[in-house]
Amino acid sequence: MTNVVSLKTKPVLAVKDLTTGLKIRGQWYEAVRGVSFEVAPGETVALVGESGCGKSLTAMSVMGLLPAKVGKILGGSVLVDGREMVGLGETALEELRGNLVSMIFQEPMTSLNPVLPVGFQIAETLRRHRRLDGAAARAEVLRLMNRVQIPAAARRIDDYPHQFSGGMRQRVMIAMAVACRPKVLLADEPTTALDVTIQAQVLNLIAELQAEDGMAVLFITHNLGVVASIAERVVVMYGGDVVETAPVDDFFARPSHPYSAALLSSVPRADRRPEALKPIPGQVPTLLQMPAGCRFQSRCAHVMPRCVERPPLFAAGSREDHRMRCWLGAPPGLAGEGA
Amino acid sequence: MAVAAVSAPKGIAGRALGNRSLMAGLAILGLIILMAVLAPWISPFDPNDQDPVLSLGAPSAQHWFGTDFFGRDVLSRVIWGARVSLFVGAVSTALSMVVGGAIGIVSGYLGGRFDQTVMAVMDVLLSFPQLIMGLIIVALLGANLADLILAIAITAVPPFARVARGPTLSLKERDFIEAGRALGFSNARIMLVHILPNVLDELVVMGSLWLATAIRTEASLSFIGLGLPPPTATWGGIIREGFENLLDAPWLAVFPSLAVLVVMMALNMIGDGLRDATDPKAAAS
Amino acid sequence: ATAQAEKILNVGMAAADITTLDPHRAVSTQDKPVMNWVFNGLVRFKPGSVAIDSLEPDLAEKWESTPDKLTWTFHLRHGVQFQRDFGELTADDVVFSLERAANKDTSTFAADYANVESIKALDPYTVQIKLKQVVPGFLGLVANYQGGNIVSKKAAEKLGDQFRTMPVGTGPFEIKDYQPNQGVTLVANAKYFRGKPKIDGINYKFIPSDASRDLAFSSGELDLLYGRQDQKWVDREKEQPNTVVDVIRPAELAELSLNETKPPLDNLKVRQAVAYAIDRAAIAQFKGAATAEPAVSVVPAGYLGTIDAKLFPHDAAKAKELLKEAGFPNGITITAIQTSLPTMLNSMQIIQAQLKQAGINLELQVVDHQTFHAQIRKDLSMAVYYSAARFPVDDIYLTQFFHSRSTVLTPTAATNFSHCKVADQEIDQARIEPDEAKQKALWAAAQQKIVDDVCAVPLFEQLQVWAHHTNLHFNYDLKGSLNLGPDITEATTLD
Amino acid sequence: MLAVKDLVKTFPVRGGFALSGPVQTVKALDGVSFDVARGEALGLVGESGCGKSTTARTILRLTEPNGGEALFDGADLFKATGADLRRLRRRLQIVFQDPYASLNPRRRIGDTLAEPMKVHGIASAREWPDRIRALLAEVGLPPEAVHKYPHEFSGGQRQRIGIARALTVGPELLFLDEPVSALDVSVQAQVLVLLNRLRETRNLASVFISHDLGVVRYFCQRVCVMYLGRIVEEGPAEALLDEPLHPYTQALRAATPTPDPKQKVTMARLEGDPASPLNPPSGCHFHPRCPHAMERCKAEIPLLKQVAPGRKVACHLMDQR
Amino acid sequence: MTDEKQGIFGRRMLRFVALRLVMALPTLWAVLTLVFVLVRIVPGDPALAILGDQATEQALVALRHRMGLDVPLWDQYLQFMGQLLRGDLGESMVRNRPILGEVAAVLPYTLELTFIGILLGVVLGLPMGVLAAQYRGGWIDAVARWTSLAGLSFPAFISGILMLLLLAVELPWFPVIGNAPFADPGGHLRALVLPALNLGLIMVAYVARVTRSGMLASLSEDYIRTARAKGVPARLVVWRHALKNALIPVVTVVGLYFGILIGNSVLTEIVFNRPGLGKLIVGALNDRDYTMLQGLMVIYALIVVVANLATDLAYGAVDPRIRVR
Ligand SMILES: Nc1ncnc2c1ncn2[C@@H]1O[C@H](COP(=O)(O)OP(=O)(O)OP(=O)(O)O)[C@@H](O)[C@H]1O
Ligand SMILES: Nc1ncnc2c1ncn2[C@@H]1O[C@H](COP(=O)(O)OP(=O)(O)OP(=O)(O)O)[C@@H](O)[C@H]1O
Ligand SMILES: [Mg+2]
Ligand SMILES: [Mg+2]
Repeated sequence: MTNVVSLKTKPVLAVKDLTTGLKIRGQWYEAVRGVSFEVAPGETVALVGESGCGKSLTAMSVMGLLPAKVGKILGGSVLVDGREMVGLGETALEELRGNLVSMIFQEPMTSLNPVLPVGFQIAETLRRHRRLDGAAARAEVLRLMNRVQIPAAARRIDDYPHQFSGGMRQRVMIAMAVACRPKVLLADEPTTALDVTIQAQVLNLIAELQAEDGMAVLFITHNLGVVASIAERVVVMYGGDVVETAPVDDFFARPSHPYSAALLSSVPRADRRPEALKPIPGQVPTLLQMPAGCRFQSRCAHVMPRCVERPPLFAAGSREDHRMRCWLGAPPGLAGEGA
Repeated sequence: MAVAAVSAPKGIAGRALGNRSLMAGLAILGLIILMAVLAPWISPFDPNDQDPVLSLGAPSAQHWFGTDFFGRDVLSRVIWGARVSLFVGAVSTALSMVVGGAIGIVSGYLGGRFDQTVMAVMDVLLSFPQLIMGLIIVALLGANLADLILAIAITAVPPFARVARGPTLSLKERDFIEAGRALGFSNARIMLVHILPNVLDELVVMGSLWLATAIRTEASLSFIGLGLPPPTATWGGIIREGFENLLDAPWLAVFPSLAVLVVMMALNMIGDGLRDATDPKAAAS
Repeated sequence: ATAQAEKILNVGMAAADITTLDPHRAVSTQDKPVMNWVFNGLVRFKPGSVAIDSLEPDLAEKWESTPDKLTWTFHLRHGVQFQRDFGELTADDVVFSLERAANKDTSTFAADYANVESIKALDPYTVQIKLKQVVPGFLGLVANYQGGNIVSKKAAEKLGDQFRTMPVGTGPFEIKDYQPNQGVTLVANAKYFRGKPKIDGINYKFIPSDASRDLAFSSGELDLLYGRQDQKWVDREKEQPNTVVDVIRPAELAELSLNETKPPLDNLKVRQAVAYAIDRAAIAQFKGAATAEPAVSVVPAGYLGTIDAKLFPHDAAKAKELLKEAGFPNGITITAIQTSLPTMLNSMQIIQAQLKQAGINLELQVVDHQTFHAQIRKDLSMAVYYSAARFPVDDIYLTQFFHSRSTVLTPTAATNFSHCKVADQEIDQARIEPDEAKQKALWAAAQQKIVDDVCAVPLFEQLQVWAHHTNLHFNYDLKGSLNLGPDITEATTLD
Repeated sequence: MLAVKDLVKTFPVRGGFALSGPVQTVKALDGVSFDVARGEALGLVGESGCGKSTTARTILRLTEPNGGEALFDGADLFKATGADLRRLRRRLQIVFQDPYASLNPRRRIGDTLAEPMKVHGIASAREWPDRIRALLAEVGLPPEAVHKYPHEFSGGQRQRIGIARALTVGPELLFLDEPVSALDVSVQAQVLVLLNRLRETRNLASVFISHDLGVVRYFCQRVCVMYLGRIVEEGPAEALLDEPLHPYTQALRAATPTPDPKQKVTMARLEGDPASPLNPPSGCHFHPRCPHAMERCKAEIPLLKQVAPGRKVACHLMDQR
Repeated sequence: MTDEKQGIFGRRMLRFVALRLVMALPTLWAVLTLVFVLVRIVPGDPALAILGDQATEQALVALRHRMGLDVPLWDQYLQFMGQLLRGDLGESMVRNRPILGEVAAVLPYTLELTFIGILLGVVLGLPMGVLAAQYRGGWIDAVARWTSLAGLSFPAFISGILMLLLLAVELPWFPVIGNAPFADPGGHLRALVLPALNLGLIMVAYVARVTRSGMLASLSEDYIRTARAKGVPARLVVWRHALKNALIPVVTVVGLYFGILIGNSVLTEIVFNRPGLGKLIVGALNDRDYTMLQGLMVIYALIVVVANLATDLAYGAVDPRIRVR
């Protein structure tokens, strides 16, 4: 049912109706519910939303890295370069991870193994996927370290992560991720823990690499400023649902979903005279208390009776490629029809 | 963060209640404690009744665990032994927990030279072989319940001090401790009211595991002749006596050892359960 | 090349280490068996026998005494060689040895020689000993036991402190090596005067853990085994294939000394109550008929002079009554310091249970063995459990345990823990009484007095228990050994 | 109200093993001076590790300063001891960044809020419940909160509790050490609105530490920009952010993303990492990363000088204008 | 930062080791003084130990004088310390042999026993802990838990005998007491297996437990996710990425228990009738051989100091963050 925005090129990452369950005290909850989006080669799509809305889970589902026993894909499909990832065995997944699709994480401090030299950690990817070894691997690692602008790479190749600053570690992570020229890069808040100046450098670096290799980048963040800076399209999540998806300009100009709009108006801006902030009242319900119907209903200024009854459908917003999941945008006749 | 948020609605107590390992462990331990308390009523024989005819009898319908050299009923002695062994184990562990915990917290919180010195002293204590330590303490004080407890407790002070010091070192950097200082709380208050409760978990977990060690230590000390004076039945003592007759009457050593094993198992389940219940990371699974 | 035929006897001993191998010092159970293998006396107990009338020539070919039994002349065997090339045995060595045995700085047994006036070498092969007064069982003092063991003068002087662990004698085996806490290695003395031993050596191993020792015997790693003195052990080992259990004399007499200076034990009635409360037969039953017998007197049975004394029968009711008479209707408490050594502690636990029946609470203060010895000698215990064998003449046992001279804390202290003094006169008189019948009567009187005064409650006699595999042949009739372990002689063989 | 002058703080840094002895010292604060007026919110911004938290901690005497002075209404904070210090502490309080670490997980909220009153003997025990209820209402929490433990609250709520705790002793100046950086935008907005209200109703002065220029602009009247233990620029928030003068402030401003696709962050402005305080560059600490660095910058430490009404900058470029 | 590449054995490292040893001196001194006082407070009498239970009081007094036991304690202490400073442990008071010689004769036995015990503990305990963590809640976890608990419940003297009964008598694979000399390596090793296993049993238990919890902690770390995201095979994720981090607490346990194990080896030495420090100390205790006890405690304390040092160095080997700079 969820119509996908038509793209100029064939998407290299296509997530369709992805539903991911989490087991909490013996019970399964839909932490990600029917999420769909696509990313074309060379494109950067930003996945935004508040903490706990399911951004990382979505990325983990794509990677097949859900926490064992407590996390499981309940439905939907994930196509990477045309290959179905859902249902693949662990060995097959290992083959693809770091190769076809890579990921970088938020915490550069903890995401590197503290007891292995950084060079070794970068080389592991090469060894696994490109069967490079010894001097060849080392040379390639050096090239990569230089490429991600780590100064004095030759000297630092055998250093350990603790000897690097946060920004440098994130560069190491990036080097690791792009070592095998993946088609898709999932970046899960890669700059959230960094200073703004370093953040700028890292964003720059990712953009450069993307331009070179034509990677598709799914950039997860909750910083709308970053979104504005780097993304071409935006996917907004709330409580496990995708609530809005739009080209970046259109999104900032005309946020359609009440949640998106509220989010935008609660960001204090450095470039303008401060206006009164309009915080969204209340807080995100936990997975265990998710209401039936629209998950944003309890905080929404425009809540209607049917929001309580059933979840809204995905519908076109102001433009064909700008869609949202809200009864507000639904054509009047659609009400009451099943999803 | 996100994970903590999920587990938030149910508190530590709630998680503890839901922890099967913890509950099972508590149930087993409860039964054993009950057995110890009810010893006078449930033990089939007087644990000190000797009978030369029954010397080293094999397990039978009458004497389930057999009889010892003196013809005493081993089951009855194991039941009675639970009293002393659990008491010795619990009190000595509690003692070392209190003393070691206090040393660890104060040392860790104050830090610096003081900390270094205290930890060096702990190393010294640790470097005394238990045998010598036990012998000296008992020789100095005599072999009675209080001294046995003291001897066992002293050997456990350094490990507890270490266990308490670790989290103290990281806790004292935590913001809520800083907040307390900013609010003008005294060091004593901070250590007692704010650090101790947070270190307590670790101490209790370690304590639950150490209890078994203490019971075993009692056996070792009694092996070198430093247990409680006869005829008091203790598990360690029974095991030691069993050792003398191991080839003729293995049941004598095996049954009390199994009793230790069961307690150990229970305490372990409690310890692991507590650890899971107090560790938010493990709570989700 | 010779290794293929080496016949080594492996002996397992229940001890962590020897105390000393100096024959004039050795008193511990683990030290004594080695004495017979290494040393000779002027005369010897027939191998396998502890009977004082079995004495036969050893280093002395023959001897004679004056009719008053005060002067003794010994004629030495010629050509006897000391071990480890310390030369031929001469009268000088004998004089040196006996004087050494009589000197309290070098010997534990000096007191036994108090009545020796002089020891003289008449010529290289003749020794004359003069006594101040008649010594009962004098030949025992020059037998291959304790002070009577003859050592090499040259070796003793040359080795100094090392003599303790590497002594030199004339016996069938010589000490090759001593490894502390592990064992003593002995090799055959090729020049042994009765001929080269048939086995090549002995590994005397200290294995303190009973179970391990038994297992090593079962696995064949040991040929000869020091056993545990109880019925179960004997029964179990007897079941094993190719195994012979040797239950041998002498017996150690276990007694409970009651300290007459500590209230309420200063009250005779209380001491009698203790005596009535104890059931000797039951204790012996615990220990097992094969290895223990109820005591007959305050000195071991079979010693020169021992009688069947009139001991208090077991009667708990009577004991209670006596306590009441003594003013303790609610019973009494006795605290005793006791060693943690299992066998001794076990006995005491039986006693504890028996006393309990009579309303006597025996509180045990268990300490390690050394502390026990130190503390009972400091007169700190109200009751002392002690088990001992001595030279089989009553005089020695009576003197050490019941003569006031031996009372603990006195300068002449030995092992009189009860502060017993009722029989001093009889003991002293008996020693100088030349008439054997009168002497025995005095000893009998002394025993009964001690029994009646309840200085000590005799408990049971404990025989020595060993086991060997059938491939070991002692080649003599093993009935006993004053040194508590089988003699290994030149005739002993190992298949 | 608060006047800080030439604040200096160094930390000894030890080598890998605990016993190797002091190896080097980190100069975390190198002559920091600023004032805060009653009711004013002063922003303190700068990169991670530049000494923002250390400034707050030394002024509050959570760590002892190595030099300088801090006068609070004329009372010297660094010389106060014992009862004086305790009295002063009631007037200065702090709220921390991490809402998870700043509350004792083992204490109910009620206890956490009552404790400071108990320690300082504020009101009688009977009055505490009412006071606590009032405080909770003030920070927007329901009265039932007193019976709950911290883990039963969301991050934003915990931050409110942290603020309420600071308020129990009735402070006049709050140090807010990145109070909203760990929070989601929507929650961040809630907390900022709350803080703003408190400032108005209680006439609270505050030192607001942050590295988010947007937040600082929203909350603060004046801003100090720190770099490696020194203040490099100071001025009214609006003016400073609209027209930053120091090259570092300019870089900071340019790198700060704004939710406007037309204003992408300028990425190439700043090369390299911030220098290590262990081994700071000579002269102007910023010179290795500065696009306008001159020879003079390497040798000479620029002083913080007034360049316009209310605006101070520490940069040699200013001399050339 | 970058000039840290001195390897583990740089000059700084040597300085560090030397510094640590110097820092240990006061501790050693404290231990020794304590021991000196304590052994003398324990009741008992070396003279009685030498002369045996038939000795008379007079003989005892004479011997005590000859042994110098009637000299004031202070003088004995000064003499002891003086001797130590000259690097001399003195002579055994009861056996009149140089203590160093006695120790040297048995130390190899104790060290090899402890080392092999620890090695067995690590070799068996590590995989056990890793598998238990990997299949948490599964049967391997249960087996590992029960074995390690059983290892902790049965005292060394019981497990030792049971082992002998099974593996030396019923199945005659190993000797009961055959402590073959070092000259016969085959026999020597065969005789070492059971005692080392017995001693190692406790170690298996501890190592398995610590490894398990270390692995559980480290498996939930972010870098594990990173490794998996790179496509590192599950096997390597566990055995390389996770285990290396989990080793840090294992090192602590091994270091901590090295001293304790040496102290505990006495029971094993008795049961398996091996020569060793433990037996020596029991002997010295039985004899109340003051000088020997003092000497042995010097050795013990030294071993503990060295073990602590080795632990710290091992930390550096497994954790680059705490490497000597
Ligand atoms: N291992 C897990 N066990 C239990 N719950 C989990 C686990 N991982 C995630 N969750 C829950 O799933 C939901 C979605 O989590 P997810 O990590 O995808 O959020 P997010 O959008 O990435 O948030 P953030 O911005 O904080 O990273 C949250 O409610 C979170 O608590
Ligand atoms: N206790 C300490 N021991 C050693 N160095 C310290 C200590 N506290 C702070 N430092 C150092 O002092 C410098 C300033 O630290 P501070 O925490 O004040 O920075 P900050 O500006 O608050 O950074 P952030 O934005 O990361 O909170 C840093 O280099 C830090 O490493
Ligand atoms: Mg996330
Ligand atoms: Mg900070």
